[in-house]
Amino acid sequence: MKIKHLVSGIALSMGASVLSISAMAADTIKVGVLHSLSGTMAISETTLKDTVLMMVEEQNKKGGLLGKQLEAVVVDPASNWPLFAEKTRELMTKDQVDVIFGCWTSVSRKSALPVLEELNGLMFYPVQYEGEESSKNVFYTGAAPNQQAIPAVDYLMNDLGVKRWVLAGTDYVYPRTTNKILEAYLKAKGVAAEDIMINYTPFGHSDWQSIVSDIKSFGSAGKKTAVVSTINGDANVPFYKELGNQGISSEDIPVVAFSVGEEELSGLDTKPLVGHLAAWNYFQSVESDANDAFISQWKAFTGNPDRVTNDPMEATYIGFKMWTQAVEKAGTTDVDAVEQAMIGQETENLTGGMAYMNKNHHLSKPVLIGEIQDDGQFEVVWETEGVVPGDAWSDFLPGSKDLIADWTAPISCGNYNTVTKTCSGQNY
Amino acid sequence: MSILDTTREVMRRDQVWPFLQDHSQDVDISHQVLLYVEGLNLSFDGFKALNDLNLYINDGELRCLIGANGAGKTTLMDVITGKTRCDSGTVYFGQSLNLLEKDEAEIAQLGIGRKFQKPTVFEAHTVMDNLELSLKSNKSVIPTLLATLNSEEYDRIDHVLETIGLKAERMMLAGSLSHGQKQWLEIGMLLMANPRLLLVDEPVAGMTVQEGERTAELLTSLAGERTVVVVEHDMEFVRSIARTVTVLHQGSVLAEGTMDEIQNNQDVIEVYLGEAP
Amino acid sequence: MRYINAICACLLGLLISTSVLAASPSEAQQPLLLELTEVKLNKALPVLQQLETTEGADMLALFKTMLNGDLYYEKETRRLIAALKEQSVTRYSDLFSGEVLSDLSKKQVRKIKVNNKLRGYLGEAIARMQLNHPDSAVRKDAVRSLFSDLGSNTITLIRDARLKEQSRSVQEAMDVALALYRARHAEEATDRLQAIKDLEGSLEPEVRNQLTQLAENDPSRSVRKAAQTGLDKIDQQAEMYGFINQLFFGLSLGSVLLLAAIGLAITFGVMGVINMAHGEMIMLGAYTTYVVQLMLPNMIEYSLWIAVPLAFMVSGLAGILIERLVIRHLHGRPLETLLATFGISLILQQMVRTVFSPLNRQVATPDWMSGSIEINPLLSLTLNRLYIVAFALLVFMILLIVLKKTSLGLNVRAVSQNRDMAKAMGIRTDRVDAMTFGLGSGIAGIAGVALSQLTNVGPNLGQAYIIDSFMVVVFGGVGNLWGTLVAAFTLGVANKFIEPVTGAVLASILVLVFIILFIQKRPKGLFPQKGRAAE
Amino acid sequence: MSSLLSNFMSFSRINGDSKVAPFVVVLLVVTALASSCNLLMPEDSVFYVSTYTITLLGKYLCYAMLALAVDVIWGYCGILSLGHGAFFALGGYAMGMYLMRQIGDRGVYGNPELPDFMVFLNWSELPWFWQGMDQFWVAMLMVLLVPGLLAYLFGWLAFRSRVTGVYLSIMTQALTYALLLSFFRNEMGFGGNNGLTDFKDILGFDLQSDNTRVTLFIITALMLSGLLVLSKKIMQTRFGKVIVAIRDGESRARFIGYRTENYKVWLFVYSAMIAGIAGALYVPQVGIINPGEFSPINSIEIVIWVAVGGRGTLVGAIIGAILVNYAKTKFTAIMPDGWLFALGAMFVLVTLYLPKGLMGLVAQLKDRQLQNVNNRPNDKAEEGHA
Repeated sequence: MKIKHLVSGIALSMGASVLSISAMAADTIKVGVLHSLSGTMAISETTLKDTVLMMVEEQNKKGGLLGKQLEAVVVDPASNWPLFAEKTRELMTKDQVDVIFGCWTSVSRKSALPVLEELNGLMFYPVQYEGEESSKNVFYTGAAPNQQAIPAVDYLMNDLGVKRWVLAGTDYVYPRTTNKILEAYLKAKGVAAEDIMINYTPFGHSDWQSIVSDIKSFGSAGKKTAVVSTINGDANVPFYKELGNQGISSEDIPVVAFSVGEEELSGLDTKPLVGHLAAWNYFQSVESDANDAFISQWKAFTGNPDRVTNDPMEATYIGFKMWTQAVEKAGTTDVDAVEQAMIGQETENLTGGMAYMNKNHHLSKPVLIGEIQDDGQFEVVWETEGVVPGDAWSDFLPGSKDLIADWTAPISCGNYNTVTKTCSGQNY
Repeated sequence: MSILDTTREVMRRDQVWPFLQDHSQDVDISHQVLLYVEGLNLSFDGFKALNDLNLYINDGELRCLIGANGAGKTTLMDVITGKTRCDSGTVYFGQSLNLLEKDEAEIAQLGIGRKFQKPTVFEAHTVMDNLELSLKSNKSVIPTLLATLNSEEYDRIDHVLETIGLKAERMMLAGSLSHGQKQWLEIGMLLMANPRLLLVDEPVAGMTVQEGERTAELLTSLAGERTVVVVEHDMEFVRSIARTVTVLHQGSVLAEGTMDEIQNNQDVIEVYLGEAP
Repeated sequence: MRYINAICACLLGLLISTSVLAASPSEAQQPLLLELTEVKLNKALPVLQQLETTEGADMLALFKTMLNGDLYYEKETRRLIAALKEQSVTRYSDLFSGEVLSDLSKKQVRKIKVNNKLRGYLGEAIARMQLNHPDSAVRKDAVRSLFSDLGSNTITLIRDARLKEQSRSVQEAMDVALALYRARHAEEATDRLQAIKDLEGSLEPEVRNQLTQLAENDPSRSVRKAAQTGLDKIDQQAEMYGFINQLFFGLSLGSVLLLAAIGLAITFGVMGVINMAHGEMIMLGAYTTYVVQLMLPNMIEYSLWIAVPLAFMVSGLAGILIERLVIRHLHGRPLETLLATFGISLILQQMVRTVFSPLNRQVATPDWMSGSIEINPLLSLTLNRLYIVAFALLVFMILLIVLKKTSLGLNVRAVSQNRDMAKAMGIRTDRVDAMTFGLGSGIAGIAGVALSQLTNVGPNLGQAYIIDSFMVVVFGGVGNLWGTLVAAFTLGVANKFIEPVTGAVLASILVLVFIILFIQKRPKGLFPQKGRAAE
Repeated sequence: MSSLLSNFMSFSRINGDSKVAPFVVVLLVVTALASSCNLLMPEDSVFYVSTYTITLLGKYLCYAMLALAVDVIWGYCGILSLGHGAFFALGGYAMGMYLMRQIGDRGVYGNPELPDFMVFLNWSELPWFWQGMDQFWVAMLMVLLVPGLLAYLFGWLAFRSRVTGVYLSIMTQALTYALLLSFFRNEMGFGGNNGLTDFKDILGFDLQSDNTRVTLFIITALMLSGLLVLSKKIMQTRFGKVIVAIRDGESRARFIGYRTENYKVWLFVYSAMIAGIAGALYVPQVGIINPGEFSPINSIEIVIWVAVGGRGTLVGAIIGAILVNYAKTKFTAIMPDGWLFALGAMFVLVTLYLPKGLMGLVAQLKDRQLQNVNNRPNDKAEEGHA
């Protein structure tokens, strides 16, 4: 009977595929790449995949790691969150990779996390995020809120004398959390409640007329006003266009964004954006030898002189460098050894200075504020003195102000409650 | 009235409380009239399909409706069977049952069966199943889910198969029947529900002469214990079966009577036979 | 400050000529100018202030160039250079002599950077210098842009200018400025009262703020009262204009919906074909605009007009192709058509991704479409929205005419009403179908051109609009263009009036739910087709 | 296991030549083999089936169940629902909420009452619709009730006012789209875009242990077989015949006296519940549920699984779901961008050239053979359902 053939056929072929994998030998160090190459997130994530491949290639040119060649294993979770968990498992069990570089959105990370902790994997997460997490198996090389949002607010407050605040964001966890933190922070700084306006919009929101006009009237109350934007990817272009059209220039109401980088700018008409701000740990325009080398290497690798670099790429770069150093220090790719070796690693930022890996698996990095120029690049107008240590648990959220992450003995816990002296919910 | 009396009233043993009575009222035909159609009006944006139409069908008669296209024959049937709602007018089944406030299913369950212009049978089902589905039975969901054919229903099906002469094809898919056979099957489905009133729309369309004759026989045999209303263009066929003929024209009754009366009726000759002798 | 941008925009052309007029650098300013080239960004402000005080209006050209970010200097000679960007090429010319320096390359020059602080200052300074500008409009804007910070020296400037001023409107603006100043600084309560009286009728936000301050914390009761009454007047007006504004937003959203849906109203409404690839037809139109701008970088101003017919053709042809290859084979099987066209939409999206990267593409807005016209300080309508409303209605009318008057329209209606009859009449129905589908898709393409001005041009552009457009068509009643029109505007306005109350997310949800319920009540939409045709 | 098998054997005897019985047997055998190979075989053995494969298979089976749900209403009643993902997701959320509550104070904030996402959006107490979800039976009830009720409401409104065909499809799409938007909202209290994740255990069994996974997988397989058989049975009753009758001639069915809307509503509810169950089994196996599941695209994809397998043949839907998803897994691994092309092409080609899907093909081929042998008693009756 046909069906029987079909089914058994499937069963067999699956069996086969399993075998073929488990037969692989481990004479190379496998580097898993878990970035969406299709679907909505492909826009941002393919860049990071290429970055990792570039780093791997470079490392191999240098003779690999521990005398072995690195081998990148690329999978495509297709911007489908459950697939991130599945593909993580595939990388860990079928391909048996020694480390994973991947994820962009928080939800994808949260989807992959349980699998990582179950199989005790190692992942480097290179994107700025809302914090409130520290896993034994993840290193967060992107910015935590206190490495992006809070310095940005400080800059606006102190240098531009902003008195009134619009916190505009897309309605998902990163903006929600960031805005909660900022709200608490601003209030702590003595900003009155009526001087804070919070607004959330759906993903890919394209009709900004009313919101922008609200912002406009909110901003015409005589006090200097600024917009802190956690608006996500696609919604930005219409937002800035509307700002321009309603005659709001960067001198009147500057907008500081946390998710608009060189890559995003390359996709839009910068005319209405000039003078608006972004806060990152890295800008392509920063002049340093390391950066120039990186940029030229990138352009060479992609074979496209117009390709830009951005902050998550630097985060990937730092993460990769640190991982190689840690592996060399530990002399093995064993996760636990590498995890311990990672802590305290130092490597050069592309923007100069050293990045330092803290006990909470977050980096210490400098924070830069840039003004958007008409060529789609950023002009650094302010930067922190020295580096800012990433804070896994915000001090401005009631839920997490008592929590710290410390992965060194004796605590070695991702969410250690300093009051109750307890450590809850670890998946290992 | 005192409470005591009320309670007594309620408690009377020779009465059933209204909510206990079964509401499947029978058709009250005390005046021999089965179907009252009065002052029916219906217009599709501008075009008047039915224009103050009055029609009375006696119980057990066989009535033919004739009329040019757009005279409103089919529309009338649609209204009676609840397919389309009319703008104004009344349609009563017997003395008491107002059809206008019922939907197709209810009307069908009251015992009004309809056969469409072009045969509509369930092509994906066997002849058998087609008949089974149209059995007169409780048609609500749960009973249908649990329903099984009992012997006497089985006999009934056999009997109908006999009548419509599809005994041999009982296991064939209705879709694979010939056009004529489909017409027959559809009539058969009507019979299964054993209705009081059959509305038959162009039964012999696309039939061979023999088939036509058999249909004629069948319909005439049905008349009597059932009431049959036939819409037909084929004058020969009409002549062969008709006792009373009603001529519709532009949505209202033009003339009514025996075939001969009709043929000698002046305005009929003008508007209908005149056009298509 | 916003007016400044406008000024600069319109003066970009004048730039060179004015700079020619500019006096060649005097001994006094030489060291300052030199310093300007060396000083760090956050130290530049004092230098500029000094320049303004010493040189005054002579610095106009310099400031404007700097504000536009066109101010450079030659690395070795350190002389100041104005850059004139023409789409691709950049020409340099000496800021003062105005001579064109063709031999200079990007390597030899460096930009003098500006940041918001400087832009702000430059704006005011330019405004101060332009109080005596020949063009009255410029003068007015200059005055208004100074409202926000009326320093004593600014006021003296305005006062002097006021004496010479001829134009009525500019005089009013200046009076407001002076009154504002008095209301803020006058010692005598009577003077402040007078000032408040003078301010009456002005809707400037600064006036409102000033009045609020007075109403809250002015020593004299009478002043507080007067301010309060003035304030109330403004608020009343504000309310009214706010309403008008919202209505406009609603209409513009409606027009977008209309554009997106109208093509569908034909393919779905007239032909009964569910074209899930409709959104991608819009996307194709948008990408056509992008390509046009890519091909003709120097004609951004006209690019849209070129794009419209092209987009129509591109999407139209795509539509005809789809009809020929797929849809006609699925005739009378609407659900299958739905699936097939959905497949096509996937393919088209992926195609775009591979041809022009998955990144959004940049489509520039021509100047005549950016900015807004200001009816009064409280009410200003954005130009691009205005144009799009007009455009949508235009397209709608044309379509109506095509369907009512042309032979194609006649055939289309015939086929849509009774296919077999039309066949019998000798109408080549398959050809008509192809044309109809082409028409519908073509119009979707045109919509794409318009949308490229509002939102991202990316592979997901279509997806964002497909469901909305279906909602509009179904809500309006299939096969009824007027229904589509009404539906589009109703939904648009409704959405915009719910939004302030519930927030954007909930608003869109509510609208959806409303439609779902509405369709249960009226399965055939607002304007259903009646009669046998509908069966 | 064996007893079960024999049960189904005996069933197959009752069920005559239906395609269902042999399929169920094959399905259960494969399940049994896979799971025992996972549990009994040592890691390095050639026959070892990795947990990855088990979860993958489990996922496929959930999808298959979903496809079954769609086939029941589309294949047999002609109702094309483009919103079945919604019922799937709702069932999933119900299960997710239970699993969330199971975490208890092992969340990162160690809050015994509130799930983590509520803590950092600093909610004070549990919203009413989360109450009682820590009881397994309540959750399971919700898995059935929530999709069922939604389906009933929607169906009751839609079918009573005779919204049919394309309109209905578009409305269902609007429905799932509206749900998508609302579940994205954090105020809804379902974790917004992140959804529910980081589950620990179910009924006290550690979700990460192989045993639990295999058990879940087996349960899914049994559930699928059960529902498959049940649906087949239902379709053989007179109710089923009425359903098909409605598909082929709704007005006819009305004129015979059937309240077609009621039939449609109840079938819709049944189908929605199957979808809900599928979702509930899906969540613990993939370990996350988030609003993405509501996206209209997903729902349309389900339809194509059914179309590929062959609608109106329950088995076909299941096979279609498994094949397409297997292809997807393989394809995306080889050439990510190619997948959408392939999927799109599949949509077009199947609708154009394979209207009856694979099962249609199989049936045709079988007919050929039978014609040669030229005896075909019951085959036609079978066609009746195809």
